Amino acid sequence: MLEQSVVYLFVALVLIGGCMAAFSRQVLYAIIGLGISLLGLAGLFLSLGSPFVAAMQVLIYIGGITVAIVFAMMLSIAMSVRPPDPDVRKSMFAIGCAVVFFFAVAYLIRDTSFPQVASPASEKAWSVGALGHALLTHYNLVFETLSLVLLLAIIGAILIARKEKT
Amino acid sequence: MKTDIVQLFDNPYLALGATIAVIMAYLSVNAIMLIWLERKLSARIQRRIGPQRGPWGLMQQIFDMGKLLSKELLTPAHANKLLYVIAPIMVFAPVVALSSLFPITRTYIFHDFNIAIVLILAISGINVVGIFLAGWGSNNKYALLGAVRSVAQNISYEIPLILSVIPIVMITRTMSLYDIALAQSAYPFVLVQPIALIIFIIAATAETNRAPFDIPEAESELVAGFHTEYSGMRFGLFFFAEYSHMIFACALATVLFLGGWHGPILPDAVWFFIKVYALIVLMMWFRWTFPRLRFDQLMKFAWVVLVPLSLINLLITTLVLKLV
Amino acid sequence: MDTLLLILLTTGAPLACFVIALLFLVQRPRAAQGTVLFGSAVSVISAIGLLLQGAVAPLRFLWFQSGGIQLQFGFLLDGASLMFGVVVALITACIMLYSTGYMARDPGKTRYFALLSFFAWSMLSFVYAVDLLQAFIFWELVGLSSFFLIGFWFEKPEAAGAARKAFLMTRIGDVGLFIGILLILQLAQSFDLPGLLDPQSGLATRVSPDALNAIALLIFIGIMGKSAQFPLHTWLPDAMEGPTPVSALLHSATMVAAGVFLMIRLHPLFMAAQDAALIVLTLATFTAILSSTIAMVDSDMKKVLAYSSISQLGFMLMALAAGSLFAGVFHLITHAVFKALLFLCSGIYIHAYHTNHMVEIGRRGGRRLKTATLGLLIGGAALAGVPPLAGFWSKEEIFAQLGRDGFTLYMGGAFLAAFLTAYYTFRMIFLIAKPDRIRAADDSPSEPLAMKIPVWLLALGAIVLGLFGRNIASGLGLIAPHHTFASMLPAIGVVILGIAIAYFDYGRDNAPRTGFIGKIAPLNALFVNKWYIDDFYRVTLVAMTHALSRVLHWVETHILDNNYDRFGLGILRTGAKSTRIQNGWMQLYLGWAILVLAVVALVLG
Amino acid sequence: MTLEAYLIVAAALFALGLIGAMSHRNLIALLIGIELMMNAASLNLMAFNRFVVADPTVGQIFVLIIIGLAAAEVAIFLSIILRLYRAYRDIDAEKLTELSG
Repeated sequence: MLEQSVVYLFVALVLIGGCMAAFSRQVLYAIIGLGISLLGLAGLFLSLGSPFVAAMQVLIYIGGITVAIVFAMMLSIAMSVRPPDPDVRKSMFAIGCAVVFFFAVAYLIRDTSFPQVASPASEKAWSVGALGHALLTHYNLVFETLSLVLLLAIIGAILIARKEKT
Repeated sequence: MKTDIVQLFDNPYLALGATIAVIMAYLSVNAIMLIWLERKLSARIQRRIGPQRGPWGLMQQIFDMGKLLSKELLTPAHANKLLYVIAPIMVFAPVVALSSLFPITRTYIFHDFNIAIVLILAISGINVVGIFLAGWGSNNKYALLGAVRSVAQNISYEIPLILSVIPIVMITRTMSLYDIALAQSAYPFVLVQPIALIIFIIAATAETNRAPFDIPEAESELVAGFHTEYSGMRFGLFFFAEYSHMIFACALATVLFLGGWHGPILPDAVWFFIKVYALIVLMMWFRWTFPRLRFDQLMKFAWVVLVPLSLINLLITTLVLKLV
Repeated sequence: MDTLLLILLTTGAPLACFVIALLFLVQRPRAAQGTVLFGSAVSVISAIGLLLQGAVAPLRFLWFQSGGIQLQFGFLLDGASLMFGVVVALITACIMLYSTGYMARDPGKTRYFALLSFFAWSMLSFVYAVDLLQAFIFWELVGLSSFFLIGFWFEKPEAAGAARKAFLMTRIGDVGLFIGILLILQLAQSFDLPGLLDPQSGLATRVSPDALNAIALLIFIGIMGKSAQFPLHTWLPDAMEGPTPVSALLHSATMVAAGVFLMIRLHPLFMAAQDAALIVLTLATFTAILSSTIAMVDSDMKKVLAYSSISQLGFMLMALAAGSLFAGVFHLITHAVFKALLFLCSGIYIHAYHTNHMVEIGRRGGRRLKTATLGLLIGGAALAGVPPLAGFWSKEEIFAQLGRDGFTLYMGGAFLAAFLTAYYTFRMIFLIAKPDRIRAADDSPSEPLAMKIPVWLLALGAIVLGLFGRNIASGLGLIAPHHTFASMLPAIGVVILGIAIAYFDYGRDNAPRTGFIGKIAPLNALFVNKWYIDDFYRVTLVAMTHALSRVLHWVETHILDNNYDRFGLGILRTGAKSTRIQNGWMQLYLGWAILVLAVVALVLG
Repeated sequence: MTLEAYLIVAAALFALGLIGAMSHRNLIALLIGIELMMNAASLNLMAFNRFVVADPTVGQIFVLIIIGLAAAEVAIFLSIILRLYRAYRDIDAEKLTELSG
């Protein structure tokens, strides 16, 4: 019961944060909303039985990505600038699209019967060790590719963002 | 054998609440004591006497607390109210949440967690957001500049911090703090990983924004950095947070490098705290000994010295482990 | 030597030369000329080698297979193809050699020789083809290369027009041919020629006579186009616009011969389709007479030769339709030789005097060109059927066949055509070699050696080839019928009569120099105007086409254009409207994409 | 919670991200919307992995890779934002229209 309510709390965090991110005109609030939403998501991951991914979510998304976004915001938006008035038609269109999409997907989910496994995988199989083993054996190529992508991203980001010597 | 205190209770959430209460209490008292210690120590280093109220000046902190609690909580005119209020809590909260993971004794621990190190590294990053919110929410240019610096510094020093922890994980093949401490029954890892310890201490000092890495709150440049506009108990929370972070970092160093509770004759908990406070004294010693770095030197030190050094250390550790 | 290697050399050498010449030697005409000549020589030698080896089993290579139908490429090496292959290769080689003189100063020499080589390749491959579809492909390539060569001087509007006309007329025939081939495919599920023509299990044994007649007639339409039979013959005289060696090639061994050769190939089919054969016979006889009458009155030397070709082709088809494969093949071969000879001689005159007009050539001293005049005499005599030259023997076979099978009426037609042939041939000879007066002003024109050698060779062939009838018959696996002198008498008589009248009209001193036909005005007008066939076409087909195109033009401008304009404007307006969704506003694109996704989800889900 | 409940939450999160990505003019807000959508995908993968797939690691590895790629993507995106800001003094998506003729 209590556990259920904690999960619902996480869901609420996800959705409230998402709403903040989606509807707030202040970029900073949107970032905070993103942080809250991601935190809730980490909680959901925990409830889905993967503390490691949850921790990684917090470490990289909140500790890294959110902070980086905040940093970029500080460098690119003056604090005193008022956000521009929203374009009502645009927002309406966006909300319309999202609502239609949501209900379409909800309809699909309701109509589909997923072939669920009888019992969820055991805790042991979910351990970090198995994960690491899989990453370095079966998914080795993906892992290496990812590291290469990250390297390139770093180099690219530096190249793009550095000041040109004039 | 180890016993999770949490599991001694019928209701785990109640246990969690109780744990948090205990930790909060401990951290509060401890912060007061550390402030006293630091003032005394600095006075000693500077050949002064330091606080005088009460026996050995101990009452000075009680009075200061009273002053902070009774002060009016001012909010700057154009501040962003929500952020301004949330920020100190966000800075303080992660420490509280994570302190329960430390194995203080061989038998009784609050909670053993198989990926504790990842969790600690992950959640301790959140306080950066708090600092930033404080700086932005104050609507003050000194605060904002301090926050920007703080964020940059924290991001940069987090990398060598993580890299210096990884060798320990590689040696012990576990991420549970209890198991790591247990693995050091023969000798503490400082003997095999001295460079990692040094990097860890430096990075941790920077993470806690303490001198000589206290650029974000450099008095001479930025008044007081991100908490310039804070007063009363909100300011006090930042203060608490700083000392809590110190304890937290030193406890982590103790578990990872100094063998945790291991030690002859004395009980486990005593050994643990002796090591933690020794490290805290070391960090205080730094503060009053080394001059403050310039900001660009600070960043350069992280990226040019610490990161490569920790990478080399990691590489050597890998090679040695592979060969042995 | 290996048969496969030989056949590959025979057909492949011209193709290789064509490719080499066009790819590498455009700037070096002499090298191109040499390469092509060499290729031609290789082709001749290997073709002769093949002939000496004798008939062998067909070589087949699977091209692809679809369902039960196999499409093959390969070589059918029986008597007809072996002998005619040698003729084609030899005559092509002669004409190439001749062209080195005739086209010596032409700027497009490389193109010319390359195309000649290409022509040789397509004709040879057609001759040796084992598969009906393969034959059709090369049949079309023969048409294509003659289109190129007739229009070789494409900067001349007449040449370009003639090329177009030739291409379109033959294409009309090819439609019929193609439909016939498809019918064969549908009925026999096979394109394999030996299989189709097999006397035990071939097409003829399996299909109803009506279908067989239909197929034969459809194929004959193709032959009609290719071999210039009435009513599709009008392209051939126009095709004289090409260089004269090309005309020689076209009329002797390649283009028009392809039609006859197809009939030779499918001879059993035509023999099984009696009604169709009768129609062929009728049309061929009519063509032979028709074209001979036109040749009687035309003054253009090449046109006379062209009409004579049409009539001789008619003779061949008559022979084949009447049932004698041997007579057809024999006349095809002899005709190839003496017609090439005649054209080459005419080419020498044209080369020297730059005119096609026979009276003009004669008056400018054409007979001083010894080789040409001698060749003209021999070739003309062979064409007319003067014994014992080649043409006499092969025509005699035709007469004999017609007489044997009791086609009396057709035999009468054949004799009439033979009489006319002798008449117009010697009219031509007399006009050139015995002019009423000679303008002495011209310099003595030269005859290049390269042009003389082929003439000698072919003249030799025209003289002796008639004596090899038995060998040709045995090459085909037949026995040449025996002829008594008495049976030859009518043919000889007809020829002598023709020559005599020609002498009376043109040859003797103080001859009137107008044909006897000139006295019968309506006939003369009919012949001079080529039986009004071109005019008929102009009045009917062309005028109808023009009228139709005027109607269509009106429909186009008044009905279609307006609506197209409206349609176009509508699209423009739609575009202008729809640019709003293409406004660079990425978020809108995202929205539409998601909406579409949602719709897809709803529809599929 | 059932699998369907998780999926619905993910769909809702995705829809919110969509609104964020579509209605904002600020590039950073746009990026936030995109991040939300990616996380919705992560949640889907985790949920499916827990309830549907027999192999327990694959979904987690998926999510880890998504996180890694998101980090790379954010790095590039932010550097572009900084560059744009230096060049135009603005990061309003509707004002960066130099290419639209």
